Amino acid sequence: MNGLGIIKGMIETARNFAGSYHDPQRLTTVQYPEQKLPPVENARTIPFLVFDGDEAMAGLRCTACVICEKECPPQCIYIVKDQVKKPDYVGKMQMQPKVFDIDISVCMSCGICVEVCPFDAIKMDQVFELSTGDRFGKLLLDKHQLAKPNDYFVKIHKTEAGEIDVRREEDKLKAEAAAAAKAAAPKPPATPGAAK
Amino acid sequence: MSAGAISSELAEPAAEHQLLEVSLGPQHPSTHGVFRMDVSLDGEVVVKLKPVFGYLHRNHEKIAEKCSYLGSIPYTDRLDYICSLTNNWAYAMTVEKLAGLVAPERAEYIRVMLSELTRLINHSALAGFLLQDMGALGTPLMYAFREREKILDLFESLTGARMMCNYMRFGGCRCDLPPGWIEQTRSLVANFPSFLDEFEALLTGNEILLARTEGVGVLSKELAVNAGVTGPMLRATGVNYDIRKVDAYGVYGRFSFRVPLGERGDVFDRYMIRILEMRESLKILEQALRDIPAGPIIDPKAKLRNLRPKPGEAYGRIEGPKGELGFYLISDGGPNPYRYRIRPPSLINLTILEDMCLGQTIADAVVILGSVDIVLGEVDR
Amino acid sequence: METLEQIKARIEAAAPGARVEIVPNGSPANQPSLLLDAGHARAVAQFLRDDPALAFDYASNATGVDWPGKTIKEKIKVKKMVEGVEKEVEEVCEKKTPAYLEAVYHLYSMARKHGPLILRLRTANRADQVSLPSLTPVWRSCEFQEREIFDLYGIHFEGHPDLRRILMWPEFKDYPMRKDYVEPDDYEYEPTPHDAVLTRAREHYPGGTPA
Amino acid sequence: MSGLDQIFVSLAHWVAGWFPASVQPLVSAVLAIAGMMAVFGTCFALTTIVERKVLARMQNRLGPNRVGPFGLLQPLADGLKMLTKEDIVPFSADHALHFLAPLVLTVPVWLAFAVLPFGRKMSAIDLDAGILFFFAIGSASELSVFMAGWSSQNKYSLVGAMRAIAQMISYEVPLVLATVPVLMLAGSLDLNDIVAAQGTYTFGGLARWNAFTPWGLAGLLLFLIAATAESNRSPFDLPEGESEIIAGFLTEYSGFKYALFFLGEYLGLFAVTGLAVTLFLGGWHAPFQWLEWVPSWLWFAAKFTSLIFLFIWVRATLPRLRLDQLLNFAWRFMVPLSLINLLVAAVWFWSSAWNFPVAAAVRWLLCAALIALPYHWLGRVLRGPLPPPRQYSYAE
Repeated sequence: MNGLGIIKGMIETARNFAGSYHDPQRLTTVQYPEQKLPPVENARTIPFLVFDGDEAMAGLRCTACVICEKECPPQCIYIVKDQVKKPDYVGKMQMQPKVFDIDISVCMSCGICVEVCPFDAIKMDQVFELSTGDRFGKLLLDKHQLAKPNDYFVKIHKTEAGEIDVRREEDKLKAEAAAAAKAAAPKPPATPGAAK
Repeated sequence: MSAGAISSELAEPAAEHQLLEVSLGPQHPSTHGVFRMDVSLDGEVVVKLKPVFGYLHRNHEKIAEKCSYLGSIPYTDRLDYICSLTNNWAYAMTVEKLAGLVAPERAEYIRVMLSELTRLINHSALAGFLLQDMGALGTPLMYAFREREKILDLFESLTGARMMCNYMRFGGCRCDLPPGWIEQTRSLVANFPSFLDEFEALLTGNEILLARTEGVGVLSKELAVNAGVTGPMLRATGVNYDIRKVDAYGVYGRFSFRVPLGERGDVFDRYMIRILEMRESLKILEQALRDIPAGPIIDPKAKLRNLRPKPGEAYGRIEGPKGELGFYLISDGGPNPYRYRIRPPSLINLTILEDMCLGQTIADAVVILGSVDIVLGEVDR
Repeated sequence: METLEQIKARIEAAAPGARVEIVPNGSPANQPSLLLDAGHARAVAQFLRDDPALAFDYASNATGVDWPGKTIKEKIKVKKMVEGVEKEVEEVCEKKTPAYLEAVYHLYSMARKHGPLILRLRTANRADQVSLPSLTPVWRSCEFQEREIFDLYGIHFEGHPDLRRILMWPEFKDYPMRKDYVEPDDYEYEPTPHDAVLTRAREHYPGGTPA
Repeated sequence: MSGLDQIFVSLAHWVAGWFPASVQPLVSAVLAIAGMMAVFGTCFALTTIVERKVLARMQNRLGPNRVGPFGLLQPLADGLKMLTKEDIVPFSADHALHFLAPLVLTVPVWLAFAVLPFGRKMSAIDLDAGILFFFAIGSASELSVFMAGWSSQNKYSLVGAMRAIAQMISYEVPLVLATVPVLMLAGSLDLNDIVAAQGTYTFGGLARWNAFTPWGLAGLLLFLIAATAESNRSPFDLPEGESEIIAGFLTEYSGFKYALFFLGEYLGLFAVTGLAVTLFLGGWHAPFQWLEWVPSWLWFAAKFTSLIFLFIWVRATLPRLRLDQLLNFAWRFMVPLSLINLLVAAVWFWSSAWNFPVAAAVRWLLCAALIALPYHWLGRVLRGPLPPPRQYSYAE
């Protein structure tokens, strides 16, 4: 019990005490409301719906295919299909959701809905100040509150959004080229037995 | 002044009614979660100690039977919520065994790196909590958490979340390493040893720590093996059993690292083994960072959504920071697993808690529980 | 580690009268298991642990599995007299697979460092004869796991030092992990009920959910 | 020099002058009391915030800085919180004892400040048996701790109270034994005489404090260790070992009674630190002769704060001892060492004639050896046979 170990420990805390005044390595506290850490690109909190163009409900990419509602582990997505169809970015007629609710008090921000969505319609947001005054109701976000423009999506997830936009442009060009080719080519003569 | 001498001095046989029945927990500052120990004390010495579980039981296995294979992965983050990536890996590996999928090279290297980073987090946080139980008011814990923050930032930039990573899939990983991630990891691995030296300077020579941990909670080799104790607790007793070496799963066979073994199996050995294991993990990380290949990170054949493995069963296990974490899946051909079982290392390591605590004082019982390293999310499932 | 057949032979040699079967495993993980009869289970386990060549000193995992009987519709050819003419007729008959509860043990050897040997013990049926010999006296690691199997499946382990519920509270009656377990309708008010929860919400609050 | 030095004394006389002669002693007493309570009240408030900030800095964080500039209004906020918090008294508790325990702790601790000399001619009462008075008052805290522990009818409180009694009594002995050499060499129990005995300066201008003699240094260390144990601070905070027995005897206290317990604990710490400064660090004397012009009470404050920083520093670093180790440490290490310290002080006094340089060095070394060897030997005996050094084998 000769006390040398204790003295060595005390020197260690003294070094930290002095270090925390000048060594940036030692003092890593970020004083939250005033200073904020820069958002990390891959970060994910709760999902949001992406819409193209400027008018939210018209530009919604979601085609109410309810894959995300089935795959969501805690079952917090609730979709009602709307029979009225509208053309999507390649002109194909797609359905749209009449009701699209996400219960963010149940959502565990796992991001599986983003992975399984075939239309890139739902992406993970980075907003984490989600507390509301009212415990009931305010935590069920409907499609109006969930919808956010595509350039917001480009702002927060640059690389991922970039790839998706490039792919969508190509599809659009291919679709227009196909449509143009179909319209330009004379209607083929009614080949006999066409209705095979 | 070993612990043995204490028990003989203090523990005169007390009449039954003189025992002080105390229930440590579930609301207690040092039970690492909602865990209760019904302790009966004779003065300060523990005479009987019965652990009680179930306060955090949400029947994760029943939920998994109703969920698809993909849907269970985010739930595995919530098992041992300090090391979410090793839980993911154990589950993904078992599903790969069940469905016959193989992860590409790059994904295996990323898995090894992430699980070794998780081991660093777990062991440093544990050393901090152990000292917190001994009464050092948060200083070691804050140093450990300062290092842990850097690793959590790496996880956030890769997987999107600090603790609930939900990153591994059966057949590989969800997304590739962002640019600059490997350089960040390399710099972290470079100056992590300075934290370990500082930690050892603060603690390992400290007389009070030696007095509080030497000869406390001794565990014999035979009892450890028979009671199924695994992980650092087992290696502290001297048994050479590390699943990374035994099964050499993933690409662990390609890395050269050593397995530290203790001698006496008391609390100090367990603390010291974890510190030495951190140094070994750093070696593995250096080698993995040096020769990680390029290439795809997920097996294209792996179907995410409705994976329906052929009827059969599979048991996969990995060397988690707390011990052998195993998953036992039975599939009946449907989209949901027929039976989904987790082998919780924390729960099984608690089997011999009473044997270690008898005859010690209540202050030791708290320190022994701290050295067992349990997380109630995994114990109660 | 020897192949399963060799182990089976050695077990039958060591524990006379023990009926051992090899249960194949369909998944590519090729982990077939040994089905033991309940009577000789403890003796076989003792042999597996103490035999120097096998040395299975570490029971890593003990799991409960519930197999309720399934009714399988099978088409079998049967000869039947149809209007006096001998004819092959396909007939659909229902066959019920046997219903039982099962305890699966994964054994490893820390001394020899060899792989999983899987033992399966099956109860007579799922209703009254649900008792199995406990392997805790052989491997202490099964203590908590067998208590959990008793708690969630209802398999009664004889010879277990301290068989009581481990996860559920002592007064809980049913066995939650069985396939035919019905969750109690402990519906509490949910702030944002929708979909399946909405229907249950309407049963409990016909007048509309309280604000 | 004496203007600034005696500023408080002259201020007190000036105010006392307003009153008729018959009532003047009462007024000056009230002034002294008011001054001490004001100074040590704010010192308590400051220490709570300084302790949290210094602890935080040692743990690489910032510490409270939200309430007021640099967090200086934090004690005000804590005080208000404690006042507004509901004061829960368990139903089965012994209400009278439960209510009295904090009072029994804080009231005697204020009395202990009466005898401490804060500056030249600045001690409230000039008792010729000052130390005796101090230790008599100091032992009242054990009673209050046990009252709190027993009256809360809570298992953790009972265990905490039993620990507190064992610890405080067994550390009272080395505390008193460590002061005996000082009394012997100063030749009087009066604190002012003890400070005066340390007033002279050696040839190099260095003050003759007791701490610069080997027995004084050992006495100071023993005194500080015993003082940490007396005031239930870090390596010996077993009575309220949070991680084992929740908050020990404080478990069932909330609201202002809890704050009173904290006040009592900190005042106990201040009193014992003041005594350590007076006995070993030369009270209000300056360390060097050419620094005599600095007012005496400022020297007392400087030494006082440095010792408080030492206590906080120890609290940040060391884990807690176990109860049996604590008692063995007291009885098998501290008490024999303080007795040997008496012997060393006697040898120092006997050899006081060797004052030319070489002999003084020999004298110093002789006494230092006389205290160091038993220190090492007792340490070896306390730890018992050294266990073989642990080596960790590595398996490939």
